[in-house]
Amino acid sequence: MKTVKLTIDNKEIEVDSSLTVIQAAELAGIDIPKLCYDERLDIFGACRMCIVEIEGNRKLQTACSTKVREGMVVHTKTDRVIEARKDILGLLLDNHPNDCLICEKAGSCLLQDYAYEYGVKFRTHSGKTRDPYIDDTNPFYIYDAQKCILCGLCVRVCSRLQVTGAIDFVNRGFDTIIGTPFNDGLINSNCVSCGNCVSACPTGALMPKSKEKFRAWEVKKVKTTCAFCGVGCQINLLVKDDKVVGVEPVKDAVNEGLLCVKGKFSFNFINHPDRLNTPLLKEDGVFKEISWDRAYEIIKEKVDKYMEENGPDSFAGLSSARCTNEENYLFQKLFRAVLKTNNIDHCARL
Amino acid sequence: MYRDRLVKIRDEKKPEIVEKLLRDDVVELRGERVVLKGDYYKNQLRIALRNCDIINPFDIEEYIAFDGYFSLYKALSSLSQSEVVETMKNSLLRGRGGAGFPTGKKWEEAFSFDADQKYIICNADEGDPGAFMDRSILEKDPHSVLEGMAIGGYAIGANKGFIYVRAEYPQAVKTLKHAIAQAKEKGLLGEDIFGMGFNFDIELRLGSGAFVCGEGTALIESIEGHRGMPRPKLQRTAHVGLWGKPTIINNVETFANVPPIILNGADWFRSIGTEKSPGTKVFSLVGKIENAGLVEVPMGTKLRDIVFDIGGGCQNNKEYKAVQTGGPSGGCIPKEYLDVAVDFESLASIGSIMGSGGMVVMDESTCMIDIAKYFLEFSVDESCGKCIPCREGTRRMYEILELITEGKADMEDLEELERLAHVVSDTSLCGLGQTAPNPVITTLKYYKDEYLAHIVDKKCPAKSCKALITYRISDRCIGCTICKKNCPVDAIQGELKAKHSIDIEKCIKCGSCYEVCPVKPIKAVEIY
Amino acid sequence: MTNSIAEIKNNDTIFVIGSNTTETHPVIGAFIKQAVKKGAKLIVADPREIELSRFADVHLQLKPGTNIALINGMMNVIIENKLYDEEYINKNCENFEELARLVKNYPPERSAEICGVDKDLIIKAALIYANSPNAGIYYTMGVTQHSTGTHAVMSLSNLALLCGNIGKENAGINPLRGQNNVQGASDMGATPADLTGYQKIFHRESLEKFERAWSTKLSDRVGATITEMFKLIEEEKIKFLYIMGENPVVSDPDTNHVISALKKVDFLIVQDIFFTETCEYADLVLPAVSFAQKDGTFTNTERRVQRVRKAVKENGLAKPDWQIIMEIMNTLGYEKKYTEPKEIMKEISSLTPQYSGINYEKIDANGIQWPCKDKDDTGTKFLHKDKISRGKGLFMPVEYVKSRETPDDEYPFILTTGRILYHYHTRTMTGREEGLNEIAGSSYIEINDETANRLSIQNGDKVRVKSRRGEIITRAKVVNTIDRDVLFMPFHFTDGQANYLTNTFVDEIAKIPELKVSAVSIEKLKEEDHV
Amino acid sequence: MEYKFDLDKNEISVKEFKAFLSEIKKNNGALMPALQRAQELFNYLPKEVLKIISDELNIPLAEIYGVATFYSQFSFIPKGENQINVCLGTACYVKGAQAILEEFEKELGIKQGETTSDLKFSIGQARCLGDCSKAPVVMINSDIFPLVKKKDVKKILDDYR
Repeated sequence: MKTVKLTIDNKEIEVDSSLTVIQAAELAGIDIPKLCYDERLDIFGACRMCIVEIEGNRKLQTACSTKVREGMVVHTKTDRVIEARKDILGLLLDNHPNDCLICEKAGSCLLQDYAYEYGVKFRTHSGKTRDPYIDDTNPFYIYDAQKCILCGLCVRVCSRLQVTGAIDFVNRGFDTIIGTPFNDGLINSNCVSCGNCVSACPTGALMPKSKEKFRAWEVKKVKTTCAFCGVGCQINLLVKDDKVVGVEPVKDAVNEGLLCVKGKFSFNFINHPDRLNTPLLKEDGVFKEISWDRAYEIIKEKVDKYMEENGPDSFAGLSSARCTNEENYLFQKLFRAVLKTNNIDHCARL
Repeated sequence: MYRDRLVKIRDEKKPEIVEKLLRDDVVELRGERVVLKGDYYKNQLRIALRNCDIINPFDIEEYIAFDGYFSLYKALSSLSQSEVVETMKNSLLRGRGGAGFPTGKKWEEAFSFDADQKYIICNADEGDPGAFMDRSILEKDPHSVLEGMAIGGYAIGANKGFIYVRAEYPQAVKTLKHAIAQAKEKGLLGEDIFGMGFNFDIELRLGSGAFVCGEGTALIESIEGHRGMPRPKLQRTAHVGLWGKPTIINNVETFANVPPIILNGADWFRSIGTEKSPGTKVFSLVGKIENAGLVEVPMGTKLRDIVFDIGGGCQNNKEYKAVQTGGPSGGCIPKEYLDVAVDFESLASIGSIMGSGGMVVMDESTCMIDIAKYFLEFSVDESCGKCIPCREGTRRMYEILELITEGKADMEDLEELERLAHVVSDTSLCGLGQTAPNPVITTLKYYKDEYLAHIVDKKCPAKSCKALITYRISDRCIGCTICKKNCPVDAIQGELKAKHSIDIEKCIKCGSCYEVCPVKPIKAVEIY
Repeated sequence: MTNSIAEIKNNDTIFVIGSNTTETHPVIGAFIKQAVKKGAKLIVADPREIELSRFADVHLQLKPGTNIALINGMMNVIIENKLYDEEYINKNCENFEELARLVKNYPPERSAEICGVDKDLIIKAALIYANSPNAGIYYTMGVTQHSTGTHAVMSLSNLALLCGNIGKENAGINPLRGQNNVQGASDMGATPADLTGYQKIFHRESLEKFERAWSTKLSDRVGATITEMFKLIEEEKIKFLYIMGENPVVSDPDTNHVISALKKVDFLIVQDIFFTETCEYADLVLPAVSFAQKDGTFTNTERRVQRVRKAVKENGLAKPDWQIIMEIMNTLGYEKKYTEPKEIMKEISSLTPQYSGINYEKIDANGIQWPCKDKDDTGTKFLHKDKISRGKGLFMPVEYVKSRETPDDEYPFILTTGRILYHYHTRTMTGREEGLNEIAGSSYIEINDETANRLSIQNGDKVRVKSRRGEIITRAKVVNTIDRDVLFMPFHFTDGQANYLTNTFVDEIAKIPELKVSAVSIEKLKEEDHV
Repeated sequence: MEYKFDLDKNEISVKEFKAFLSEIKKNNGALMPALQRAQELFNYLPKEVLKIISDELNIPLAEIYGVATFYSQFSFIPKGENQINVCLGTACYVKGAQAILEEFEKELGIKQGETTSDLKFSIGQARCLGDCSKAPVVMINSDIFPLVKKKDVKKILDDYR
């Protein structure tokens, strides 16, 4: 590995020569703003927010598409750079609805964050804004072209990472939107509703159709393991008022920031009203609610009875591939150590 | 043996052709050179256009008659790959597509980069409004491009070339198809060219109406079958280009210059033009010019010589106002700079660019804001929409220009326009975006007073912006009623043989009255 | 998996057999597609044209139940053309001659005949696999849910060894585990013959280790598997059945048989998060909490032990499964108490060699892939790195044997079952997500368009499907992605439940039921049948 | 408005097109030539044809649609045999061109920018044809109709029907 030394914002660092300035800056702990960059994808270079000044270059350079060089001196926060970023943000706001007050993305919207950081406001103007186009055909999420900044992350995640290719840029220039073939809607495309586009969207353009209203700052995130297949995708459960209201993928994990439709959107069962809330005993063919103590009592009665009448091998247990390791361990321990039988199995075969 | 064949064709064909052309009084001899006859050509030096209108483009033998494919033979038979690259480097030939990057340097990059496959691309996606240099070469001398590409292929080690040509040029497509087939048939393209083990095949790829595909990386995207959106240049195209392989993209005129350079040497080429910009450049001289057409002159020729000596000045003896070079990426050059030398550096120093060679001449009746608006509208329509500054910024600039020409803008708008022009040029992804504001920047620089007239006085000095002019009928009116009859909105009143008047509330400024007014020598209808 | 998920993208060749990966393991499916986009070759062997077929260099659309013939055929081509890794075999393997002798009888012509695929495709697949420096095999239930499932796995293992793909990075033989913690459940000894970490119950030393740790005597008699349990219930030998987090009424083969067993057993406890179809037959139903309401660990298909963390409170009186089991143990007089799952993991790692270096602190950030021997061990990316784990890799030549139930005049079609993207197992959880039901809300059967035409069945028609074990009514989905004599049904749905039709023949070694092959008949529902 | 592409009626062209696709599909970057050929053969890009391209070249339909909408030479609506352009320049507009346009739309049952299902007529608008003194003006193919009144519309169309 060849390394080079360079200076970013007066900080000297030595990095692998294959890196780009944006990667080197990240290693140096310097945050460069970006709207279309994703380390999992090829460099796109559309948002221009990552422009920096590099000594010896007359023009501003984008940090995402510039490789580090020995002796390079980079400035990420000069007046010129900041002015240019403000102008770019201003151009985006000129073509973006002024509805942060009611936008569900507020608080986790990169455009909003940067507008705040750089002090750029909405202004009124008489110019054209993007024609309204909404695709709400998918049961799980909605696309609103007017909130779209055309960073292309959704398109690239769909075609390069999910490798489905359900959406693409449609039209050209100012009229560009993200669309499905013939704009027939996601539900009529080959979209598999994985929602990886939604997870990647920096603005409110692609949003889950949430049943719950919540603000980004109201939720706590709990990292856990998805329970829908053996891949073991890492997810953050978004929790508000003791209720799971959303799921987002973890990037630095086995799933590399991807999920499927179940992992991303099927969380409503957790707080579902049909959940079993109490032990139930069948008496005369009818289930009745009982207490835990009563349930344990009955189990003890039955165990004692069969143990005496039929011996240990009259017990059998089906453990669960959906329960945790600890639970499976205890379940077999219960049968082996307490009930003295090896009649224990689970659904590995199904 | 292969050379003998070429020589035989040349020696048989050339006298025959020349004799006929002389008989038809189309050409004359300038030293050994056969050149087109007439005042228009007198002050031109044609290298890229050397065969245009002289040979029959559908007959490869006529091309050979004028030294065609001798350069390719020379390269393959007596020059190593690096010697070809070296010659091109020494010639200092700069890309004729607009940016002026040294061709030899580009070739060297691709030559010295190891890869199992390399490509040569000829950019024939000439899209600047008013420019048709490449089209003429493709339609009138296609083999000069094919030969240039083959030499390029040999030099860098590519065996496959693509010509990306606009679909709007059906005649060029037809000529090229025919030329490629003929060259293959003659063994001048394809497998084992001249029996020297070099293979080179050329495939045509058509554009489908996207100006941005003239940009190298967008062109590559398009050939690959994608939306023509430019790529950020993390790596050079000469290293990582078409399908990730080293790729050279040169435009038509550049390739047409290659065979003469190989044949006559770098020194010969450097003896023409200026030190930093050797050789000639082809321009398409159009607009309000007396003699419109293609002009090829040595680099460094004064703009005045092109516009006045060759072009014959403005039509109808109107006063010269500006020449716009470089299309939507270029700028307007005012009268003060008519003595500027036309080469890459000099044009850049006054805010314009060489561009691919479009030269649109404007006279006193052209409104410069309207021209800036026209080019901006073009850029808005043709922006690929990928990067924010170009997609959003050009649209906002266009809207301000619209306000100005409608007399609705104020000084703040003008400031905003200037600011936007700099954002777009500073931060856009590709060359097209970066240069899109040039028409605005140069007109702001040289014609600020016209902007102020529109904004402050609400007047269009060129009397071209409809919203800012009014029609009036002067005392010269003879009361013929023709204007009254032709007014589509009944805005003209007046009895027969009495002076008419226009109700400016009703007038829609269609100009019908002005057109039909029979009063001579000065029309009774006036524009203010 | 011998290897890791992250390695998929670096495979030169990916051989997917009996796995509709993009639907059953969507994220791994995406990685496979990414690999193909990056230039990897893809071989797909599946009776249906699945999404991956479109990305494949070769799609072997074989008859259900003929995997072994296919693999033997591929190995025949590889051996005949001397494309095997001789050096690797000499160094690492035994019994090559036996294998060579057996597969000699499987020239591609014969395999092609048995599998119903073009012989050139078998040859092409074999050449691609053998000529790749790094080739990984990925399979799921399409390989295992056959009466010859274990043999098919051996066969795949033979193929991998033959080309030196075991113990190598970016290659290997990789079963993709279906359920979120099926790897962990097996690791934890929730099987009749194994204690944790596959320590055998009949292995004296192991058993004694557990007896010491648990301070009690243990039985060394191998227990009953699920299918055997149902039989023992009918024989009135098993009286007490405790089902935790399982829904056999929907998931297990031959539903009628399952129901009759559940009805018959004296005392049935079902512990779940919803009142499932199985709960109907329970005597006692215990409410458990979902994965989002408890702490613990899951072990994924690449052997990575990862944390499950509590995000929301328990609902009602529901409790985490571990707590319920512990309280039952305590009720039954076993005193040991745990205050949190972390303590249970401590006990697990003290008894399980593969888990001995694992603790909650260490797996907090990114989990750890077992084996993880001690506190300094950072886990194992791919298995058998230095040597095949049992010493030398043993070739285990296996013959192709027909499936137990084959089509006949009465039941002329092969029914194969599987999963779809939009549902998980028996829909206990996903069936309660409106959006999923909107996209895929009910049962259907895939039928070839020509066959459908012949039987006057149109897309969307109600059809009756019968087998020797039962019959159901479902809707026809007419497709051109399946062979003429094969039908496919997802097993998730209870309206037209596929498992009423499936059979209980099992693989004699692993006891896996032959869910992928049942003989059935299909007919369009007549007007008068509509109620 | 949907244009039902009749696969049967276009059988020969479709066959020719498929043959073309199988010839070029081994080449890198076959999509643009495929779209260009389709536009040539069918005069527009029918959905059905894009699906054929998607299947044959194994490119997602969305990507094909994205590419096709990028280049201005591709059209998704068949152009009618007769192109009607109603001038909406200022003079014509003032003289009631909008009503004339609406009359054409009503008469043909299509909107501006569309084509009749029999592919006979397309309606478009023009931005000043330079005949202001004869406003409102309508151009059909290259024929100019000056001073058009609403009641003339049917008669004008009849000559092209």
